[in-house]
Amino acid sequence: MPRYMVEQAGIVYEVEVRQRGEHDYTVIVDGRELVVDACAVEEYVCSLIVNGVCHEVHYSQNRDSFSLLISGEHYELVARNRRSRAALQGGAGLVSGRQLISAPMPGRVVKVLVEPGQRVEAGQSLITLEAMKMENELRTPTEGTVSEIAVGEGDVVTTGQKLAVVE
Amino acid sequence: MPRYMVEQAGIVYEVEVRQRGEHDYTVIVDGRELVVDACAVEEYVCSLIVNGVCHEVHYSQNRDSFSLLISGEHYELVARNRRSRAALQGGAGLVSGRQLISAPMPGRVVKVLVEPGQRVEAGQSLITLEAMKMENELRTPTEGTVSEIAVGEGDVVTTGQKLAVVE
Amino acid sequence: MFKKILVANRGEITVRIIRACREMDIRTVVVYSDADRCALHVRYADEAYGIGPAPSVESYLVGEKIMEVARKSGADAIHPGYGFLSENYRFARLAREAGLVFIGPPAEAMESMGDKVQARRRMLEAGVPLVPGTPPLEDIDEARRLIAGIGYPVILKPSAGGGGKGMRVVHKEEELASALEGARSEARSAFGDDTVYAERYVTKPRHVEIQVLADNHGNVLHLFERECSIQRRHQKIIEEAPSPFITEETRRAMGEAAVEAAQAVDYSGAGTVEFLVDEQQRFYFLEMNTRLQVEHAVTEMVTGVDLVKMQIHAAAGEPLPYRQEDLRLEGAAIECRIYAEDPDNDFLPSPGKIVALRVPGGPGIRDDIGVFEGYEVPLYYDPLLSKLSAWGRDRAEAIARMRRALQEYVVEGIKTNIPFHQRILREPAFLAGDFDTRFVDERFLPQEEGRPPEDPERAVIAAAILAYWAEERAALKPQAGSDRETSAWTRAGRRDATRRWGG
Amino acid sequence: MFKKILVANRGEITVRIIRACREMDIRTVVVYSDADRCALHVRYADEAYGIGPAPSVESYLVGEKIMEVARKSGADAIHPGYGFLSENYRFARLAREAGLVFIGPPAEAMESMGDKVQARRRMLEAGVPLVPGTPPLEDIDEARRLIAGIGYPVILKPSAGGGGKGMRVVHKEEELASALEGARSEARSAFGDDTVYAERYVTKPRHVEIQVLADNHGNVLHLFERECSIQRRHQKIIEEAPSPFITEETRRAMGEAAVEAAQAVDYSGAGTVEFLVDEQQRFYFLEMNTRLQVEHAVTEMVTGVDLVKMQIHAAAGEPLPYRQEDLRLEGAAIECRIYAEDPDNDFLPSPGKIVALRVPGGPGIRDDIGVFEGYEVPLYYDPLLSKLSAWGRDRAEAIARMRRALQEYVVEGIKTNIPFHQRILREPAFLAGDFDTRFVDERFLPQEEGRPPEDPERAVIAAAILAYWAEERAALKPQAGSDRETSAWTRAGRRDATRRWGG
Repeated sequence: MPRYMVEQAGIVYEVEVRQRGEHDYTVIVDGRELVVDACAVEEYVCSLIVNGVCHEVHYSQNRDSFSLLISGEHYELVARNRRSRAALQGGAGLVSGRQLISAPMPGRVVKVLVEPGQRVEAGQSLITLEAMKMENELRTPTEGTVSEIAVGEGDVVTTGQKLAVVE
Repeated sequence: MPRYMVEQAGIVYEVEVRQRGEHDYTVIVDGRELVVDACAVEEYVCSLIVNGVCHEVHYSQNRDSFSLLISGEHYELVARNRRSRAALQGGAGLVSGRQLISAPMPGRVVKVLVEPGQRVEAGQSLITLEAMKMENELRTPTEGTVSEIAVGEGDVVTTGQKLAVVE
Repeated sequence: MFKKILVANRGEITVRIIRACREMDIRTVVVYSDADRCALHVRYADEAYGIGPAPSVESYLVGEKIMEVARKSGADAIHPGYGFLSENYRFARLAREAGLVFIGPPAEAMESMGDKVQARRRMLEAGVPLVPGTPPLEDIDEARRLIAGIGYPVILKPSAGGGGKGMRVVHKEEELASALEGARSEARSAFGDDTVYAERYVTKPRHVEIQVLADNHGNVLHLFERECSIQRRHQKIIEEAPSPFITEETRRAMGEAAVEAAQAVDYSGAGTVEFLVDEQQRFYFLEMNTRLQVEHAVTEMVTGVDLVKMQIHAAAGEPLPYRQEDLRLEGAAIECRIYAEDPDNDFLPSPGKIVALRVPGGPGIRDDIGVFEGYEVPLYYDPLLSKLSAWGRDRAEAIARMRRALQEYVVEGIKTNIPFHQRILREPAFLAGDFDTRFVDERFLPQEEGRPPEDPERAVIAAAILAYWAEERAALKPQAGSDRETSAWTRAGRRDATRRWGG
Repeated sequence: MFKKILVANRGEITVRIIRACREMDIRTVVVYSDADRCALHVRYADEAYGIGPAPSVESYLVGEKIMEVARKSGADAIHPGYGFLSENYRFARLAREAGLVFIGPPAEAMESMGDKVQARRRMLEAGVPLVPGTPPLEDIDEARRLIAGIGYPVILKPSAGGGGKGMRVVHKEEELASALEGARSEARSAFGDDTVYAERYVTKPRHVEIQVLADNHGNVLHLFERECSIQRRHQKIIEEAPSPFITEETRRAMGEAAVEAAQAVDYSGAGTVEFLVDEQQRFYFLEMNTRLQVEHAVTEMVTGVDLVKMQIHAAAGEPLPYRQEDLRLEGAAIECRIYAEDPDNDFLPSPGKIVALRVPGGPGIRDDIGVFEGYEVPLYYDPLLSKLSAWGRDRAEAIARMRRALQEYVVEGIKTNIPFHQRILREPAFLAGDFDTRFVDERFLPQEEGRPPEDPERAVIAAAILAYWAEERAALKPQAGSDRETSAWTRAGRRDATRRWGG
């Protein structure tokens, strides 16, 4: 029986999933048994019927991490098979003292406001990124020294691309 | 330069396609040169700009045969590279004396009205097929003898599936 | 007000009713057959329960299964939609006996109007006009006298008959004697009975219907008419409000007659009284539909009244919030029924998977759809995919909007009758309002046959380009020749991405 | 009437204008940048021409390139939409000098209203109310006297200043002396100039604007107001008509003031006069937008007037087809702007590919979209994807419809502000009409922060099921682990197909 540790907003739930039929499941959440009918109706959309109640779930998935949108509510969860729950408890955490500043969205680098080797304060702007007529200042969450600037002015970057490192 | 023989409603056009850029083409239809910008915007939809005039083309394709819908007009065409135009001129034609009756749509066989070996007249109903609350009688276009009935009552069939043969 | 309504239906009408409930903060329960687990109505509902196999006779038509879901879910009312059990008075009774509110008229009204003979009798008593007819005609002299009271033209019909056999249209008295003789002899040989009667022959008949709304307190309103004469094989395909044909005087008289019809059977909720209207604007009762109508949206658009909400309010025992004088006809509305059928191939049904879908929008457009992209249209049910409606300040604007909305509508993977609607909406006789119920079958379709498509050159260019892409694709990936997924689109998309990010 | 109109814009507003033209049987020409070849406006137009690189300054903002397309295509008029060149009077002049009709007001009216100082002067002359103010205050006695003429509260502002520095709100006369002293000293140290003046302080300001419509024959109408106080960082996000706040008397007075404003600059076409309204229903001119407004749809829904068609008719020299008394406010309408931005992450823009799209429909819903499924939202332009509008017989019904339409709206692949709209539309203060322009930033967003999402259990179940599917998939096809195309959906679809055809 597949068992999952599901974390949402700091709370960990133990969930067992038993497939009964094509769409039919029994799902046990922290010991409570639910009748679930789950059906993948579109790419990135699944329809759940939990004890008769319908939920349309919009999701994106990145390995164990799920980003869900249900009736306008946004949820971020991590779901792992029990076998790998040690990893969940270990946590990802931040490598203290080293901050990777990456692009939160695709855009164009309008300005690079600091230089490698420069000392920066927490909250100081490092780079101005423009997308869709808006300029967005990207800041360092911690103080430190800029150890790397990975982009130049005018560069077009994609989501998640490394922009700078502060140590 | 790719040249095509395109047939539409019995008329054959000679068409040359020269790609100039990513979306840019020169298309020569029976000697007349046109500036064409062609862009595949969605699956089964392409956007053409011919000498500045926009056309949204909805298409389905089966080898050399194209079924197009443009501004509510329906077109059936065959387009072949000149190398294989002999085949076009040969024509598919009907194997005279042998009629394959196939399903024009998915549905359920409600009634089989004839038996193998039975003599039928042109226009006589062979099979009643039901789909979406409508019963549709499938008829033989020519007279002859039923040489085969490939389905039984209650069968669910898909488009193009063989139902019967009249010889 | 109700807390939870069970909608005993599927498809676009179930979505429509869920929308009304949601706007009223009422929870919805739906039922689904095995073919409908992923259907839109299940996704939109608050609760959903399976009721068995795909064929309706084993699921949507089984009253007991639906009552079981009502009990299980704790619903306090049932909305039947249209079709399925909506005009089944036994089901209405079953629901009421179980302590549920059936959102519809009293079972007695449904029964009266469901039986055509009883309905005619009730209407006659209530003074609602019926097509004038005679008793059986004994001899030519009596026939002359009786028919003079009706007026020519008349149609002679065998009492025992059906299917058009033995019928004769008589345009003037001089033709009567020979027509009567012919009708008699044909009736005798066809049915073994030569009894014949006459009915006024309605030339160029229009199908015009009146929407009525009644509460449980004796109030009955009409919400004007809908013109439904654009039909193919007796199936309505385009409806409008108001009718481009009837006068203000006829409108008022028909409205009053419809209210009388509803009152005669102690009606409650929404209903439709259907009439035939002749060239002289005389109108005759056809039948009353004791349920919501497919084409209710056009009435909603010209009156601003939400008919489904009104049904629910009336069923909950609330008095109607309007008086007749509060209701006004604003502008004009038109509806096109979008069917999964192939207009270029004798309107054969076209179930299958919708691989691309884009619905029109913008000013004055309303779309009531029951499907979505990626949905497989099942072959078990009605082929109605969606109802597209357009409103305009006048009929010309409503039609212009409908025309451009149809042009925007994209349904790929199955055939639809959208091109057919586009052609009707360009037809001069339609635009002039010059049509009757036989227009499509007798005037429009015959003239369409064999019409060559306009502007073949654009199609020739498109086919050549598509053939070129197919060759290019085959040259690039020889192993993926038959794979539709590796389409030119994917390829072009990838190229675009490269170029965009590179530049 | 024009034969061919060039729409010098992109996105949803270009689609909107094409729709109006198509309904009027006018051909449309559009322009597109390299990023927009496959955009919806190009697909909907009759003709399209490329005008260069993606950045607007190299394409949509280059008047000469657009004039070149107008010449080449033989267009006889230009519609500028909104944004880009729509308020550029030099472009309007350029077009007119080339013999084209610019669909907008005279260049002189655009110039007058574009210059804020000139605009205030013209409005003062025309008797349109402005926020009352004083000349520079010499001393405390003069200040007392001048401010008594305005009424408290007032705000003291440094003449040289900006950015909030040196400003002081004064609620009653007793506070004046010390506030004036403080403002002076702060102004002196900030700007080296201690000149200070006073202006009436608008408490709880509402942004309410009046739609006007004028022809070339001196007729000016107003089409009532739009309430636009729901703003985030001075950007409107939700608009309504009518305003739930102003009285019938204020409505009439504002309408008249707006007509006077338009007359003062010899206005023609559609325009909007923006006002601030205070708690006492006093209103003050802010500015006039000499173009179509993003939120024009709500006015169209409550009046039935197609504003884009009216612009075109007026530009063609036709007189307005309505008199003021022909126009009535029917029901209520609300619009939500759907942006590609992430409300759960500080509203960061979210360009990218739309992998799934389903727009809402049904009664009272209008969607004006500029994108389609499979479209890659480019990062070069405004993040406005669509405008969703709802009409109801009253405000409560319009809001209820909007709420259920937002619930139906599906945009996958990029983030949108749809959930944000859903939360605002559940907020009691919004429902009660109790808000001002600072509502979102100062009351709503702070209270939203850190709010835990409701009903986490459903999410936990969903995540477990999705994790289970991912494992199953990986077990079935170990090589396709990272391939999003081989989704559970495809798999489920295949299974369904098998079962359906097998049964």
